[in-house]
Amino acid sequence: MSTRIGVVTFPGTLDDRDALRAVRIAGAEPVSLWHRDKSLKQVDAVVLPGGFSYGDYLRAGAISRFSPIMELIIAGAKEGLPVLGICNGFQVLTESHLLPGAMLRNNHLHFICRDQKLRVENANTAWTCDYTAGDEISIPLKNIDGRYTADERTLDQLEAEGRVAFRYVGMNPNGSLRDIAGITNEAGNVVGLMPHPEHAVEPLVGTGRTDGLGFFTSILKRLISA
Amino acid sequence: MTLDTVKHAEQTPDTPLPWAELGLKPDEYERIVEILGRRPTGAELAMYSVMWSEHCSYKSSKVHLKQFGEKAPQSDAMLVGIGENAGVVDVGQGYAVTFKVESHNHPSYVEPYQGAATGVGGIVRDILAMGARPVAVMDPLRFGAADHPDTKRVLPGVVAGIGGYGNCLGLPNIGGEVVFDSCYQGNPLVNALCVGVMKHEDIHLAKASGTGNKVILYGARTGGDGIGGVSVLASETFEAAGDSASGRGKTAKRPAVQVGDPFQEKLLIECTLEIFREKLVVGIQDLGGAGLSCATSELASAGSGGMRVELDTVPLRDATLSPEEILMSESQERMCAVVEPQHVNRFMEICEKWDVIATVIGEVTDGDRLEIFWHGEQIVDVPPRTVAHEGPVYQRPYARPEWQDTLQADDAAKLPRPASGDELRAAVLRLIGSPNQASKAWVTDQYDRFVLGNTVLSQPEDAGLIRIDEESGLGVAVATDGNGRYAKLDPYTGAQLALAEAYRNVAATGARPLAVTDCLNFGSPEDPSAMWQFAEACRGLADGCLALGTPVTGGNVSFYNQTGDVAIHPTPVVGVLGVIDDVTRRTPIAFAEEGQLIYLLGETREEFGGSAWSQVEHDHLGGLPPAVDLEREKLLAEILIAGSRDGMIDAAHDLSDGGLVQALVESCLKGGKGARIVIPDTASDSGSAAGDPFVTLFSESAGRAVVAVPRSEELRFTDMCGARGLPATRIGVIDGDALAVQGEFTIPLDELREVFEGALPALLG
Amino acid sequence: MARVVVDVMLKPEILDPQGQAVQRALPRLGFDGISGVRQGKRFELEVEGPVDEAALTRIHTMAETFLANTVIEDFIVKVES
Amino acid sequence: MARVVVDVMLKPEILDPQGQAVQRALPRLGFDGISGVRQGKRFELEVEGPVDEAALTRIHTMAETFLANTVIEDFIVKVES
Ligand SMILES: Nc1ncnc2c1ncn2[C@@H]1O[C@H](COP(=O)(O)OP(=O)(O)O)[C@@H](O)[C@H]1O
Ligand SMILES: [Mg+2]
Repeated sequence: MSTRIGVVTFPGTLDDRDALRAVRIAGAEPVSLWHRDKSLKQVDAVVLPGGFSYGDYLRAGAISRFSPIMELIIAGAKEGLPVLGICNGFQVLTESHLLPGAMLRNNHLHFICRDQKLRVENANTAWTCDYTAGDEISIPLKNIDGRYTADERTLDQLEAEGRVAFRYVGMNPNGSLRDIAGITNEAGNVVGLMPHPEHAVEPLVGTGRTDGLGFFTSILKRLISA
Repeated sequence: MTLDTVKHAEQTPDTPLPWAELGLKPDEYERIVEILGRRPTGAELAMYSVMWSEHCSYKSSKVHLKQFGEKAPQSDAMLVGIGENAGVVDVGQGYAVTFKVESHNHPSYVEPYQGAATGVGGIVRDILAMGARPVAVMDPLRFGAADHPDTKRVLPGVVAGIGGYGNCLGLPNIGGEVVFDSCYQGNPLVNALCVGVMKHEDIHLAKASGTGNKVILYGARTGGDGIGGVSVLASETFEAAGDSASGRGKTAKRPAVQVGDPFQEKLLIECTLEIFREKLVVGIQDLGGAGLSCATSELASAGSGGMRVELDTVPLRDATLSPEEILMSESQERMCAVVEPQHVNRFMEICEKWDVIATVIGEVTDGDRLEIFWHGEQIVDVPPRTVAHEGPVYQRPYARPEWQDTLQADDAAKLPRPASGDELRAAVLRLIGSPNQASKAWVTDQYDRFVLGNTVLSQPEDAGLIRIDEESGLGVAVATDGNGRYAKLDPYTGAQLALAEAYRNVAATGARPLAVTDCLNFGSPEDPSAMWQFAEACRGLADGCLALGTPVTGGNVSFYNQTGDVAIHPTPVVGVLGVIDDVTRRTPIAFAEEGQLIYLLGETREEFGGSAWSQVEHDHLGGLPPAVDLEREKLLAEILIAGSRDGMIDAAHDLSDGGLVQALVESCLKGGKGARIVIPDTASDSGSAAGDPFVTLFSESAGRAVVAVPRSEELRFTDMCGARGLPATRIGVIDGDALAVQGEFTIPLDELREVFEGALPALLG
Repeated sequence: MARVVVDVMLKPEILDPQGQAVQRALPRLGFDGISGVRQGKRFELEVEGPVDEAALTRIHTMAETFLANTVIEDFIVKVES
Repeated sequence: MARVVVDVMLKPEILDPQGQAVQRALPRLGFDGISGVRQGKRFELEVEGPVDEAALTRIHTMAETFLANTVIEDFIVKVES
């Protein structure tokens, strides 16, 4: 049986098609999930893609976090279901408290779209195991609410437990504390990051690099070996 | 307040109406009375006044725009021409592409963020209404002087608005323009372009047919947006009918500012596309300027029957709105569809799925009238064509301004030029560090260019290029260009230069230009000088399109871009769409491979009228713009396309404002590689400028491009150019980490980058 | 040091997509009985020196020309006790 | 109908670039004497029925779980007279 990876569409989600395509290119079976769904359709993992769910009104991710499918995903994640939150998806994960901290307006107050360099700090998570710790990758970044914040104790704890999964390299594009671009939960099944691996899976489009493909091959590898 | 019904109007023929306040001329009002055989009701007056406005009726421009149809080149690609929401072009493999550029200039000056945001929203709905999925946007912009305090208010707001709306919709922004000139100080230009893709069989048109079919309004609730003027109808006049002297103050003045809700628009797009997929609509129209007045009258006018609308069923955001105001409201994010009765339920289900409010507000009738009711009483009874398609047409007087000769006589050739290598070097740095020539990344980094995952080329490339079929690699390229300085010197040539540049930009990516859209930004049509500029620009564009074989498929006119008597430079903005069969063949601008040869294609003449150099170094505008040779443009395009298809060129960059040196700097910086350049000296190869480094580097002769040719392809490439008769001059090689012009100067890439990329951030913070 | 608050709200007739989105979400979250939501901005200003008539006039001008966009927004100035 | 206001402000220890941007701009615009600016959100809720203890408790819960993100924000609930 092929590996089924679900991609959730909330009202206002934008990068769902790209995430589905990335899943397909990596060799898994993409499955569309709708925010009102009351079942996860037997997927083996879930991607919460980027975009502006509910227009990012109130706070990014704040409204979608309460959708029916999130109840299933929150429960699933606690039992080990692999979940990747990209950009808006990361914001949904922090709003759901599946990941600690919060995302604030960029320190320069502008939307920023650029090719961003990151370092993979933790290559043991479900979504990074096809990388090697210390790998530097370049993938698109595009957001206006991308400044990762948490209190000092939480940050220290994240560092101590190796849960900072990605750090910005060269330039911190938004004032994220400790250059944090992405984090993981304790178990390593839930990962969130602001930049967009799904936009970097084909040599021709986007930035012309395929550095993001590893996220999707990682989960495939993890699920197949499990 | 008594409701001004049709019956009431018949009974009270002498009631004075505020037609003048609504912008109607006495003879226009007379015509309305004549059409109706009685005085109009307030609601009818509201509809006529807004639909007969310049913006909706094109009453001053129509006689000139006609040429786009009359002189249209024979083209098999055109599926839908001018007159619909947007033109549609066949791009092969069963795909059709629709694209259009529109202005939102005045609203963006009043409220930059919302004005620009709703400009994007409006053009996206136009594209959607054709049946297409919107796939990309572009934004040609013009602002006042870069260092003027008001520019710091307008520009960041406009850019944030375009980004805020477009990013939230999930449409990649793949290009545009940012131009500064003090002539735009009080009249910034915010033009927005959208591209959409569909299959041929999915094309939809705005018409209401089939007696008994339902008219459904869906999307946002209707509020008091953008109806400033018409509130007079709701307030003084009828309040005080027969007693106009009482002048009793009334309801709060309605906001003339429209506020956009991109989230609502995103839902509207997805919802509408799902409705199209299930083939549930007979006709569809977006609501833009003139709101329901426009949508209902245009749908009815283009269809076969009449239409009956129950206006009180329209969902409102503000319950106090009068029927006149509801008809005029320009609330955003609304669409109007004509649906067969058996499909209404499914239509509603899809709307519910997307949280979109939808309401049946009327139906198609077998008559030929547009009839509108308010709580059962008839307030509108008009022949829809007279509202929508048979508005007034003016032959405005026009005359070549007397200052035109003086301006053209003020030749840029006399301006002092850099004489030494050091002076040239300094001039290059000032040029690329000037606001118009510097990197626009400060702007474009605020736009999402990756979303949808099909962006092959975007800023700072010559044209945006989008893949439309993942399997076959079919793609389309779009570029927009316009140079108000050229057009001021000669509007006929200026319009052709805009066309030629956009055409060239598309070809430079390897795509074959197919069709044109345009946004004509001018001063007051009541000023014969501005009207002359407009007439000349239209004639130039129509002639140019005929010569290039690229029909105009649609566009937009924006008049009254002037403050007092002072108009902006005439600014025709031209968008060209091209097709590429395989996007892997696209040509980027970057010089990426050391050792590749740099060729200059075309001829360089001494042409500095309206040039960037004359502006930056001398703040001068005079003389004639560069000459246009459209046959040469076609030849250049064929070479660029063939070079890309057959793998003979690895980079190409068109030459336009700033000339050769500007293009070289951009290609070097994009690829991160330097270039060693030798100024050509054989006259036959490179035109009259041979041997003169200043002219070679800074002249703005049209019909040129630089390309990077792999050594292995050199012979094949030069043979092709030779056989086709296109001058191709080898001017250097990609090499090192500096731009070096032999015998003149060397500028390290780092220094170029700092100046080129630092300029706008320094100005805008 | 005294604190002056400037509340900036969209004018009532202007569409407030944010407030609307919040309002629509409430019933889904199980909160009923809220018939309208408007979302605006709140600025807290720390003022040096006395908050007298003159200072308030200045803050009013500041709100009018800078903190609020009076094309679409209303504002009020309040001294916090 | 009664109005209840929820003010949401970033916690004091959280960097507020919007407030800072305002503060930095003030001297340039000729406004002196403002030593600190924080920017937050103001929600105006129209409440159906009486605004009693029970209603306020519900609104408090709503603010805590939804209108504010208490990881980064503080809030207060006020009844407008
Ligand atoms: N407002 C804008 N929005 C998006 N892209 C822009 C904008 N302004 C400029 N660009 C992009 O930046 C690049 C350089 O612009 P410009 O120098 O005007 O190009 P050209 O001279 O080739 O027309 C192009 O790719 C153009 O599409
Ligand atoms: Mg170009």
